[in-house]
Amino acid sequence: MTTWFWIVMAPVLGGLVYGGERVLRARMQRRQGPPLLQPFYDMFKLMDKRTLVIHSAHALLGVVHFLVLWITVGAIFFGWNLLYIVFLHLFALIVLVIAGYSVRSVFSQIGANRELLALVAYEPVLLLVTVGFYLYAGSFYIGDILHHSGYLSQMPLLFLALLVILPIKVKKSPFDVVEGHQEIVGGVEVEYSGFFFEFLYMARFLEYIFIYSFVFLFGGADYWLGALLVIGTFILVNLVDNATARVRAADMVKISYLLALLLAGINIVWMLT
Amino acid sequence: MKWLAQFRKKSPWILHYNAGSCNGCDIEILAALSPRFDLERFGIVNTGNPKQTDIFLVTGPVTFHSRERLVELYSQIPEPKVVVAVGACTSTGGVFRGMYNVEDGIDRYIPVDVYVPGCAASPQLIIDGIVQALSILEKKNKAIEKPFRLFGGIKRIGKKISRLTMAKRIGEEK
Amino acid sequence: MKKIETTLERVVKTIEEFYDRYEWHFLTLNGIDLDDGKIELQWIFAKYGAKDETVVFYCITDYETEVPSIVKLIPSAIMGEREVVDMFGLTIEGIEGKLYLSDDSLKTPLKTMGLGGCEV
Amino acid sequence: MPGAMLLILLPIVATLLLRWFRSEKMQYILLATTVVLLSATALKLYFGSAVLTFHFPHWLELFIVIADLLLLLYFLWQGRRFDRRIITLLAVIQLLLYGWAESVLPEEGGAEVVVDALSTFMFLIINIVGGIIVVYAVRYMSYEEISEEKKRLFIAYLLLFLSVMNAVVVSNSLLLFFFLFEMTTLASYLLIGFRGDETAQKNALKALWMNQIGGVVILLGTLCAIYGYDTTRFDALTGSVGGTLLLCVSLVSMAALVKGASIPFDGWLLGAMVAPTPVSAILHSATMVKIAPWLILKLSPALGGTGVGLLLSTFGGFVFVAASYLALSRTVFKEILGYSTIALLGLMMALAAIGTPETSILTMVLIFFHALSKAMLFMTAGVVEKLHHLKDIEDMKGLIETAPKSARFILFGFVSLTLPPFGLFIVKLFAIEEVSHMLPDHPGLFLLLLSILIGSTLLVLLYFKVTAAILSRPSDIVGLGHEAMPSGFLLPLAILAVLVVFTTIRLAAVQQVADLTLFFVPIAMLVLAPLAYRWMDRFDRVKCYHCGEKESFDAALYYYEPTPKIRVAIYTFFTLLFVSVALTGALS
Amino acid sequence: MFRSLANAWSNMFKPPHTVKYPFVGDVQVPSDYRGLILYDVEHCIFCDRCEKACPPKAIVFYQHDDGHKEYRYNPWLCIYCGECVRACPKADEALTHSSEKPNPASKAENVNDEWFVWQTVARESRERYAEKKKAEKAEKRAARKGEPAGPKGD
Amino acid sequence: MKKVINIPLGSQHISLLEPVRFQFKTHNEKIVEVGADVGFVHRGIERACVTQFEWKKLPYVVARVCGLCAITHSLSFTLAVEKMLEFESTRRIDYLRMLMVELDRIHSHMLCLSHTAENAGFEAMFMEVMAAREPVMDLQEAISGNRVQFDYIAIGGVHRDISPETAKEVVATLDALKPKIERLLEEFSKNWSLSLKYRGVGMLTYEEACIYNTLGPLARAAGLRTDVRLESSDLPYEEVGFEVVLEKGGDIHARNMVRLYEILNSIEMCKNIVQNLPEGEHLLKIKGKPKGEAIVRLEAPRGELMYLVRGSGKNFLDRVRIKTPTFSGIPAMVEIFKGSEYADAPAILASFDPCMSCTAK
Repeated sequence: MTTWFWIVMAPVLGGLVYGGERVLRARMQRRQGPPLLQPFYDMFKLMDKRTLVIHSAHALLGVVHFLVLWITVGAIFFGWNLLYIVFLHLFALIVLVIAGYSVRSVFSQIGANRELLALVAYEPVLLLVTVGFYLYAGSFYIGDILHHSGYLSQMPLLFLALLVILPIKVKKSPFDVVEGHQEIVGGVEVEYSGFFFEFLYMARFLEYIFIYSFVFLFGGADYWLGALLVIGTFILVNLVDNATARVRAADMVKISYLLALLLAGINIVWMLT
Repeated sequence: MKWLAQFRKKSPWILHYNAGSCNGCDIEILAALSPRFDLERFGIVNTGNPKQTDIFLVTGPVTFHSRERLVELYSQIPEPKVVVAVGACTSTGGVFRGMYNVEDGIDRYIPVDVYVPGCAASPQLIIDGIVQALSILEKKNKAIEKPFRLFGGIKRIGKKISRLTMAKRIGEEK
Repeated sequence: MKKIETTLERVVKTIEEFYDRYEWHFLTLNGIDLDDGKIELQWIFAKYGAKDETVVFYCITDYETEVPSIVKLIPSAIMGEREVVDMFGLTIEGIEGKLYLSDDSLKTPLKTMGLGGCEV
Repeated sequence: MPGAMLLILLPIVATLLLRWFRSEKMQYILLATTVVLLSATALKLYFGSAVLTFHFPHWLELFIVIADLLLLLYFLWQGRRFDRRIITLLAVIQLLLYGWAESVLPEEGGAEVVVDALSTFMFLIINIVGGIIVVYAVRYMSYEEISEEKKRLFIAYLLLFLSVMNAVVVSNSLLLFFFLFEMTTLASYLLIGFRGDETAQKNALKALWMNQIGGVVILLGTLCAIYGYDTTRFDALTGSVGGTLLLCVSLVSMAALVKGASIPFDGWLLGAMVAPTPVSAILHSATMVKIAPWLILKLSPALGGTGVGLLLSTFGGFVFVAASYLALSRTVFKEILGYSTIALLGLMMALAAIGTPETSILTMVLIFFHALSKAMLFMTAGVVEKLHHLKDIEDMKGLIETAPKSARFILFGFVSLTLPPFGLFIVKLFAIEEVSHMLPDHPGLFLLLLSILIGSTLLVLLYFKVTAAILSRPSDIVGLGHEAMPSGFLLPLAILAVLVVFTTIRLAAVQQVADLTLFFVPIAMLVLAPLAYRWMDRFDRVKCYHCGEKESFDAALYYYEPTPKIRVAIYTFFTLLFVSVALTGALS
Repeated sequence: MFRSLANAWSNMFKPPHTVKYPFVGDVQVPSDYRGLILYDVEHCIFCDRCEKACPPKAIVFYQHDDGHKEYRYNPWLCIYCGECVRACPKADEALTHSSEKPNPASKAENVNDEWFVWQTVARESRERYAEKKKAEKAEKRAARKGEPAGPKGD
Repeated sequence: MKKVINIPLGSQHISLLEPVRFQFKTHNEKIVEVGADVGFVHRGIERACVTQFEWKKLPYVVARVCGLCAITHSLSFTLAVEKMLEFESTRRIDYLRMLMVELDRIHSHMLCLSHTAENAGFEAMFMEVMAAREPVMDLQEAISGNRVQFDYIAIGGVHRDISPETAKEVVATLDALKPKIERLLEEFSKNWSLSLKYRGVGMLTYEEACIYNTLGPLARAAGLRTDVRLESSDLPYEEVGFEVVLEKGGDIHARNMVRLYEILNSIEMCKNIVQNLPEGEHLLKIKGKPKGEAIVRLEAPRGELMYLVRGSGKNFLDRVRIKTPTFSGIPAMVEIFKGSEYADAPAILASFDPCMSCTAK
């Protein structure tokens, strides 16, 4: 029952994280920043806007994207197979990419393309992290993974690799090419408005939950360590966001492959020997 | 949904368009986003995308070149929307009034809700204007608002409302 | 400021002889309407790094004669030439106007304004 | 045994009968009967699941030897005729090697033909998918501007091809396999060169010499087997131990790499695109290239766990990545499909070469689903080419509006190749699971794991790039257009689509993993989304955002073109890797 | 990058630069901020110099028929250059450049069109008045000369 | 058959402050062709200057050509008129004018830097530079009474004198600004992500700079030694410690460096001006009406600004010709875009610091 409760609350939780991040980022830039509940104000406002649609399929795919992400997060809370969860997440993103491509808008299409590139950049690393968990815990199931501990000492490089790709997932500098506000005005989300944009907006909350739950897993059975890791990572990602510019999409893939994949690979080979 | 209307003023997202101003007001809008004035504390995000916009900040008397774009952007903003004319030349034409390539103020083309004075309008004035715009935003309903000129009409095709031709080209005006 | 008179036929050759891209830069092509249906065209140059060295080649012509273009010599002159075409309705070889004006705005706004207005 | 004989002979009979079936209707009746018979037999054999063996009588062996010699002489003649030294050279080498092999051929009792589970499985693909393609070819060829005679010849070729393929998958003797291998080479040579123009001829010759390399290595492998183990039988060979076994196996599996068009031999399969589309469809899905994974599977008992097996796995994995990457720079729809075939063949071979029962099953599932989806895609490509005259994906922009039916088939094809819960996706998933399961014991598989991870994301990138072009439309104010698709096209496609869905459901039922149900929810959402279209009418339709401009700007697709340097590096790397397969075999 | 990292970290514990305008106080305005132009009718001598000096014509005098003039000023047209104040012979008394902020106008105030209607009205009023004055003058002159008023008929 | 992607940038785009339309034709994201439309801000000021406004009002009108370099516009017009009137300015007037021009340069360069950082996706840097810029805006407000449109220059002097307290404040503020600029120098040259975005991007070589007659920071970043402060004797720049800043790179990074060093130089100059302010009147009476022709060149933040004024002793002038810095830079700009990535386009554009309202007038 509590699991169901948390699944229902997942967007709210993610919204709080997002709101907190906006406040934190503002503070790092010495601004006052928006209130903590700002994401929810935005959500309620978007519900009340007149909605403009390019075509039905485009709009509905955004909704499907959100729902699939929600299922993914739900599967995480239920402690299901991590590999399946990563692929389900891939599915959600592909739905978004198809949506982005399905309109004749240049920015949307470039955004969708960058989304695909980002997918290429982080997906192997994410899967390697999953494999790392498997090698250590002997199971892909989150429930089993959480019974062991000491991941951090066994897979430090995998954790670093996860840190490298984390900004891609939460759309933060230096890897926020997908959003690329100054270049492509938000990319995939550019043609969404009102009611349907809300789903994309909330999907972002779920992405936070998704990627930070990976960080949490590194704590293993020690939940406190996991929570500490999440908070530390959260602050670190925002610090890096405040200290770097956006790199190009090609550079992102290069960095991700040359650095994150290499780190992950070394760690896995090291675990094998 | 009366209850939801109160959130409009807590999260106004802005779109900024320069319809031929001298840059003065534009850099002041930028300054208003900077840490000193920090518009984000009102929940304001500079989306740069008309489809997710609530407040349309326009600067500049409308030059002939930018008329179509102004109306096009306006017609792409979903209702409820508020137009804020920032600066003297946007409100009334200012010093450019009567010059051959400008229209005197943007209210020749689109309905303006708030006129912000000043040349250039300082960030304080812009904030004042936005605060006034917020109270207007809260009261608006969701009926379609039309531009005054270059309005091509709204078609109903089947049950769908088509805004595809809402903004027209100059040549097609008749 | 040095003013040198030239004619339309000679102007390209004069500028070609005069212009050295490492020493001089082209400021702009300027037109001044003289009230009697004539126009004074000025090619304005300035020297890099030298004090107050400005050279103006000018010639007086009417609106109908085609003006030679110096874009081949100085690529950045294209803006000035387009502007003159736009503002005065001159013809310059190989140059299209449409820099600033829309289809329905005032045509050739700077032409014959000394006569109290311009052609619409 | 009569079942297998029927499968081999029926197409030949149908070919002969085709002479008298001049009208289209009659052809349909003949072909439909043949295909139904073939499929029924294949199904019966598949569910019969008894291993049958057959030993050739002497006259048949003699016949094969003569036919083989004639075949090689034909190649020699072709080489002389078109003045291609490499073809002549390879033909001569093969003649010499073949003569040598025949002269030292041991007398042995093993059966030349063995119909085992693998064969019956391959029958299923060859006859059902291949049969559907043959039926489809009738309609397709009616759009070609060639004589009726040639059209029938074309269909006859296809039927013969099926027959040869049916024979290949039951062959148990290396020399018989060599003969049939050369027969498929001949078939591909004739089919690619079918149009007879210059490019067709050039590409046909290219296919010829590349495939002949395969012939050479098979003969080398045969010699090696004869000298090492006194046998030419697959089952005897894979059952033996020690000695030069690995060299022999590695040489034969190199033939698989050639047939599977792995890089650096991708040129011939891509060159096959000049032929009429049914050729591509049949080459890529049901026949020809499927020899590659079949051969590796056949050899897998000997390969599993060895250095050569590991190397082949890694090779396959690398091909998976590299071919996906190379495909990203292509614009012609069929070429993109071709490269994705090469990539997936790489994956199949990689999985097959691991050699555990689990991976063998995965390979078979992969072969099956790939055949269905690829056949569907290629056939749709043919439809689009003939009905709408589009070959380039750039021109296919907005196909969903102009040709909704074809577009839906293409989309469904791509979805079945990438998304859960379809077979290919499940295979990738289980492959990752399986490989990571084996990783602690076989650390060498790490590279394969990495390749699967990267390659599958690259493939996703590829497919959705193409999907992009097809899906994009300005708005839905105007509904989709109507596309008149002849039933000669529609029916085969529909049957394939139904087969995909049916087998997917069956596969999911077999798997019995509760978490897999997760994947049905999203796909259900996608399928059910159109139900909400009516509800969407309440929302305003609006133009796309183009910085306030009124014109619509069309985005073209992205091409991730490797620089010439990288391209050369890739090909050199793979050539070296190819050679090193033999070296590893020799050294271990 | 690391300096920026450290900077961002330390910024978290520093007070923000933000001034909570318009809720709390005002952003500090130097005393000689060029704000609204204030007018005092008491001191005005109606010389019209400010009207002539104003580049965007934001000051207009309406001429009432009874002779007195009415000052009108449009802060939404004004460019706050201060040229009118400099032109004023009784600057700082009749016309002052205050540091007061102008206010945004709403739609109802109709600052654009109404003002220009008003401008034309004012211009016409002054033309009318000038004609009237002229006529009066002529009348007076005629009266002085003992001739009948009005334009000459012949 | 590879087709090009048509990407519009403008006239409305989040990375643009002012309307300008670039139409990029790209392969993937590599730009192969650029179309530019710069006429969005054309208001017709040149014509209004000779038909609508008398010459005395013109300093306010030409200031509205551009909000960022308003002071240089009104100053060069004023100088041209003063030349025609044969007006002799005092040193105090010159110094006060230079002070304001240099303060304007500081704030304009800082805006450009912040905008470049923003368009490179570095929001924190944008905020940091904007926060550091605010005190300069306050100084300008204290001196002239407005943050942006100063309307400070009068024909015959300046409208306001500077009070001793304000002078002290200028020194204090600029002293506080200097370490911030030095920190920016370090950050702009050492941050790896900015290097990826800036170094070798948007290249303009010395040769190209000469061919396209580029001016201002753009040319100086390419190693072309040109600065009107050096080339004109209208204002006594050599007295206040002016130095030409030169860089060799020609890329965005070099342009940023030029701007940063120029800010440092301007800070020095402003301090020198305020500390050595000569005594005298700040506004002198002028007589007569402008007659003849005068050309004035002045270094605006973006490069060389030229005014050509011709009058014939009437209330309305005969011709006011405004040649703005960006105007001559546009052909170079279009050329530089070719071959770079679309992802870099906003940053490159911002690094030009284009001023379209100047260009189109």
